[in-house]
Amino acid sequence: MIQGLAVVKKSERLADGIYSIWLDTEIAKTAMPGQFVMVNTHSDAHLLGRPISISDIRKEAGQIRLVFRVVGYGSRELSEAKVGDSFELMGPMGNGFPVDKLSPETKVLLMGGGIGAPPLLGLANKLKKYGVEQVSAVLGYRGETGGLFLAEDFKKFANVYIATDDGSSGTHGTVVDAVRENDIQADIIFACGPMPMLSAIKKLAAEKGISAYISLEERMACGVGACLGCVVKTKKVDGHSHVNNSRICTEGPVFEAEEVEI
Amino acid sequence: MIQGLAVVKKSERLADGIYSIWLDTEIAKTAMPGQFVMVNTHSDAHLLGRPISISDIRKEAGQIRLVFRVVGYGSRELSEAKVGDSFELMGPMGNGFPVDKLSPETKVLLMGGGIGAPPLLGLANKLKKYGVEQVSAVLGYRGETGGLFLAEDFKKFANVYIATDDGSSGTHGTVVDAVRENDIQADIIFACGPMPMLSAIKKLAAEKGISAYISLEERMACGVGACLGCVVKTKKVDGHSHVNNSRICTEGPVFEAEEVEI
Amino acid sequence: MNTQVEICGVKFKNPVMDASGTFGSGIEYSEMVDLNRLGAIVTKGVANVPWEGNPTPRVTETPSGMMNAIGLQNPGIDVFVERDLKFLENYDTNVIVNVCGRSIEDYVEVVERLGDEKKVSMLEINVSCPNVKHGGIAFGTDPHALEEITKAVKAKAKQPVIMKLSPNVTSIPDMAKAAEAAGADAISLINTLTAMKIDIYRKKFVLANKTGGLSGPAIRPVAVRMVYEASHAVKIPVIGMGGIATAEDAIEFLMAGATAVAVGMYNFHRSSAMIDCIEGIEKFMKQTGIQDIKEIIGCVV
Amino acid sequence: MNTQVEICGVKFKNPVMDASGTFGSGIEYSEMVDLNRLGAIVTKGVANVPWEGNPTPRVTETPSGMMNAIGLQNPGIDVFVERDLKFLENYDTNVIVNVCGRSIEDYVEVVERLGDEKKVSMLEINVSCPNVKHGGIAFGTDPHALEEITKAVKAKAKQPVIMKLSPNVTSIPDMAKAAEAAGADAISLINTLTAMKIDIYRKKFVLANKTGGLSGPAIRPVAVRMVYEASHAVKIPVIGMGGIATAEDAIEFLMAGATAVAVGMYNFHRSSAMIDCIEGIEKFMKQTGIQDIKEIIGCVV
Ligand SMILES: Cc1cc2nc3c(=O)[nH]c(=O)nc-3n(C[C@H](O)[C@H](O)[C@H](O)COP(=O)(O)OP(=O)(O)OC[C@H]3O[C@@H](n4cnc5c(N)ncnc54)[C@H](O)[C@@H]3O)c2cc1C
Ligand SMILES: Cc1cc2nc3c(=O)[nH]c(=O)nc-3n(C[C@H](O)[C@H](O)[C@H](O)COP(=O)(O)OP(=O)(O)OC[C@H]3O[C@@H](n4cnc5c(N)ncnc54)[C@H](O)[C@@H]3O)c2cc1C
Ligand SMILES: Cc1cc2nc3c(=O)[nH]c(=O)nc-3n(C[C@H](O)[C@H](O)[C@H](O)COP(=O)(O)O)c2cc1C
Ligand SMILES: Cc1cc2nc3c(=O)[nH]c(=O)nc-3n(C[C@H](O)[C@H](O)[C@H](O)COP(=O)(O)O)c2cc1C
Ligand code: FES
Ligand code: FES
Repeated sequence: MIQGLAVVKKSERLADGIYSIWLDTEIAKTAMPGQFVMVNTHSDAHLLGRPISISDIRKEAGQIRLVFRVVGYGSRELSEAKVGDSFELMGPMGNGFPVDKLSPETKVLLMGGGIGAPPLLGLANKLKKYGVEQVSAVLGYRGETGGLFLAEDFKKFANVYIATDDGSSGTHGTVVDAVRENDIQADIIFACGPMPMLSAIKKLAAEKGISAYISLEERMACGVGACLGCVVKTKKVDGHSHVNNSRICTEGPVFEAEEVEI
Repeated sequence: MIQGLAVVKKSERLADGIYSIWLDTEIAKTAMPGQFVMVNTHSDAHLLGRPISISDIRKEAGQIRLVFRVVGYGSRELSEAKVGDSFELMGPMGNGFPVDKLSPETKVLLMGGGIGAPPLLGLANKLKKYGVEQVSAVLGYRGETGGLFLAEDFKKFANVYIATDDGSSGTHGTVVDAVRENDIQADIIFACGPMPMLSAIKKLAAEKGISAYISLEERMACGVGACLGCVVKTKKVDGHSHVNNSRICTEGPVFEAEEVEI
Repeated sequence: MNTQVEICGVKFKNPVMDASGTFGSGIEYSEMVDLNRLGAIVTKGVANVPWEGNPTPRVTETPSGMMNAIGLQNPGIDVFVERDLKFLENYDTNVIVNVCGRSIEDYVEVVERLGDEKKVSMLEINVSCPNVKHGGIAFGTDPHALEEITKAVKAKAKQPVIMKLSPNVTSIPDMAKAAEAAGADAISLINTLTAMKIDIYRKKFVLANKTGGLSGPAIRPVAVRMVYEASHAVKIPVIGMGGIATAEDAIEFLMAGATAVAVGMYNFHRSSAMIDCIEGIEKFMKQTGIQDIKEIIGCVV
Repeated sequence: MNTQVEICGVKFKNPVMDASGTFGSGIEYSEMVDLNRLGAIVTKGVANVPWEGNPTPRVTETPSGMMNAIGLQNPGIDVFVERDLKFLENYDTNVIVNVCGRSIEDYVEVVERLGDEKKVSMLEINVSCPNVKHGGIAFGTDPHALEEITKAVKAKAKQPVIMKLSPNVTSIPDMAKAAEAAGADAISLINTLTAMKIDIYRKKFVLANKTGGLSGPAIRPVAVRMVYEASHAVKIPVIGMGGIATAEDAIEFLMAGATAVAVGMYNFHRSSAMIDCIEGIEKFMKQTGIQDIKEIIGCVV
């Protein structure tokens, strides 16, 4: 893990309030899909790093991609970044998605809701390289107002299904509705998105008896496991904390759904 | 007085750590030499306006010039300003130099030390327009390391004498030394610079029996006379405050030397 | 949509006013701010006689805030009544006069002097002055001293009395209860947090007074906590302040339990701060479908 | 040039350490920070048994600072000794163990357990815990309770004892004196200021615990004042903290009277914060011709 300046190489608007930037950073060397970085703002009044998932990685070029929604000060600053600007980054952080257990035969289902989709893109990319062939991706969006950002990119790596809140594209409903509607089969689910969606996926996975790995979010201060700010309640006593709380930034952000109380 | 955005029209480095910028602002309409503006930084962590004297005014073009030394956060930000950038400004503030009392025959002596010189440039410019003909300017500088910034500009309006701390140009010593060395005659002095210089000028003026108007500095919060942060001890009870304290931002920054306890 | 609030029978067109000492008597900002739009104007602290205040430097910047040690310079009550109060008579807004003193008698003298001034809607008693009687302990940090001064002021005051509390205490609820028990009609808080800054290059205190009061957004989270605690400890209304910069901040204080709010040092940063708050509150109410501002006062518990 | 300081017989290669709870046990940052360079490592608070801490959200940003309500989650003293202390044995730096508890007995149990641990240089007793005995009043805000716990801990401690004071009090000198009178070997301050933040759109407290502790540059001026007051009230050494970000800040605390300083939340912002302080202090000493760091300790009065 390192902390240092990363230089903006490309910056684009993907949809209303959704931006993508590629950054030059040494973090790319060791980064894995599902990990994240903490991005510092340039303001002395906003001192906590902003956790943003690594959406894609170009190891050789030494670049990572961040895709994010503008919600407040830090993400707005990042959205205004111009090529050549630099941001202080710490990372890579967290465990990432457990891809080692996969074999070429594994049926993988990626489920991403809104700004939860981007982190799965890097994973989809990597699955391809690993030789995993049966990859479905169910992407949930608000609908007309938000755009189907990155959906096209996923098509390179997966059978893509869409769910929208307003029914303007694909299934009218949630990503879980889309799985049922299309009767999508899977051995393993990787998911990222808002908490209600992750809860629903946890239920779906339990019901279908398949394992699901979900990426969680929580307010973070350090990102390295030092402050104990970002915990999630766990079924078993956590090996590090010795209580039923795991640090999302360190033991996560990706957890097996049945292990966490959400 | 107004508060609003001012757009940078020109930005240049005059000497080591000394910068000049021209700003488009409505403040130009009513600004007078010796008045100042409060410049807000762009940072939420640095909330007090920075008082900077109006060095020069182009009323018709709606522009004012600020010349400043980089000493901390705000002045650094200002020094990095690019054409087209905007800064929040409040002004014009303060009384300005009392030019109304001058007649074409008045022998005027301008005394500026370091970053105290710039505010006198706008005054020199105005004196010319008023028809005042006998204008001397004594400008004090550190010497070789700092450069003789703006000295050339003053030559358009005044007989210029230089004093430097290191003796690299003009009189080796203070501006007061230069006045004595060159036996400069004057009916009225306008001065701006560091406190020890102003004290020396007060003495000089008393000794020579000429009136001296000096521009004072103090830490400011509001700049409009509301906070009572920026007072100077006065000989007489101040008409506004009813104690022996005058507000530099409102009753000043220009005071008759013998009226203030410095 | 109703943004009007009432405190001790006094109606405010909206709950936004300035914090004493950050807006002069309104005169100073009147060129830039339409005083008629404010819920009230709270004046700079005024004593029975003129005060010189502290030596300079009196103000300095701190991260997301500032420190001041003005030392309550003021022209005294006579000049205040003749000049400042007369000026304020031209405006359609409440006037709250902030009162300071070195002894109980000083305070009472000012309060009595203002008794017949029709333009004065309320009195705000600043009990966090430095250098007051009681062996150096400010009235604002000892519940018994606070009760004593509150009673003395209340005995003579003709207008409703707001006691302004200091945040430099172990228990805000105890202080709020003491003020209420002694008859205060309302309380306001917070005054500044006692603070210090050192210039390491000059090896000197930045402020001539050594210590100064910290204010601004930096202290807002402390102020919100104290306003919440105070408004849950007493039944009298609370005026909340401390670091308010935007309408969101003002609403935060209202939700914490304040009936009205005051904007302090942020006026220095942006002269339109109070107007921005007033307009922002209206916008928030419209967007979230709130008919009456009273719906949000104390709504978070 | 000497940057070494001594506190209660313990030598520190420089006066810079982390503030408890902001640096884990050092392990977490060891990939990025050379722990050997630090004056000391102060561990996260540890209790006699594992604690779960508070529900989330536990942290949030504030202007130039942050709030936390971790609730002292910790794995308990047994795991701490086996794992964290063992890890720290690999490093050439002092280890100060921060101790928390719900009752005096809890604290004493931890202190006794650590008595024979050679790697533990000092104990820091955190008496600003929420939810402790004494009818909800933290040991940290009542001088008598503070004396009581200090005596109990001192009676059993084999290492020097630092009492860590809360800033949420009317009089810091009274608390410092109480700790000294009861036998504390040193004091450290400040812990966090109790604060609150409300999400006005969700009409809820931002932190699940309602209140949280405010820290960071925002509170630095308050911390400097308290360190100054404390170090002039007692003869025992003071460790200063609260909003330190740069070497300038660290020097400010030293000049105010602290013998050593701790960097807290700023470690989160920049992992090199402590190293930057150490190097910056050396640079400052060189530039201003100071031979021994002791020359600047308490030099501003
Ligand atoms: C592991 C992880 C990965 C994430 N990946 C992405 C991503 O790839 N793209 C994306 O758009 N968003 C992502 N988020 C959410 C992202 O962190 C927030 O949207 C962002 O921090 C908001 O910062 P801000 O300054 O714009 O908002 P502000 O509201 O100004 O932020 C104030 C504070 O709250 C924190 N905060 C606000 N929202 C969140 C949130 N949802 N989760 C955690 N902290 C929050 C900020 O970090 C900051 O400390 C991720 C969060 C986590 C925990
Ligand atoms: C009426 C007046 C006119 C001035 N005109 C000029 C000018 O034309 N050119 C110029 O270079 N400087 C001028 N100064 C000084 C200028 O205000 C400071 O250099 C500037 O505020 C420093 O800000 P900073 O953010 O760079 O420094 P920082 O040290 O980061 O500032 C911190 C705080 O201290 C205040 N401060 C620091 N130095 C001074 C100072 N000398 N006087 C008042 N406040 C100070 C800042 O305004 C700010 O609030 C003037 C000051 C006054 C009072
Ligand atoms: C420059 C200045 C002067 C002040 N003068 C007074 C005063 O005269 N009387 C008073 O009760 N409070 C005074 N205060 C305190 C403010 O009214 C307010 O309580 C405090 O600053 C917190 O609000 P803020 O953070 O919005 O500034 C003063 C504050 C400042 C910054
Ligand atoms: C996330 C976090 C956790 C903390 N945990 C502890 C703790 O366990 N024990 C303790 O005594 N202080 C704890 N503190 C307080 C700090 O040690 C320090 O006193 C305070 O944060 C002020 O310093 P700062 O402003 O530099 O952060 C904690 C602070 C933070 C921000
Ligand atoms: S953010 Fe600090 S432990 Fe996870
Ligand atoms: S700066 Fe406020 S009165 Fe002058």
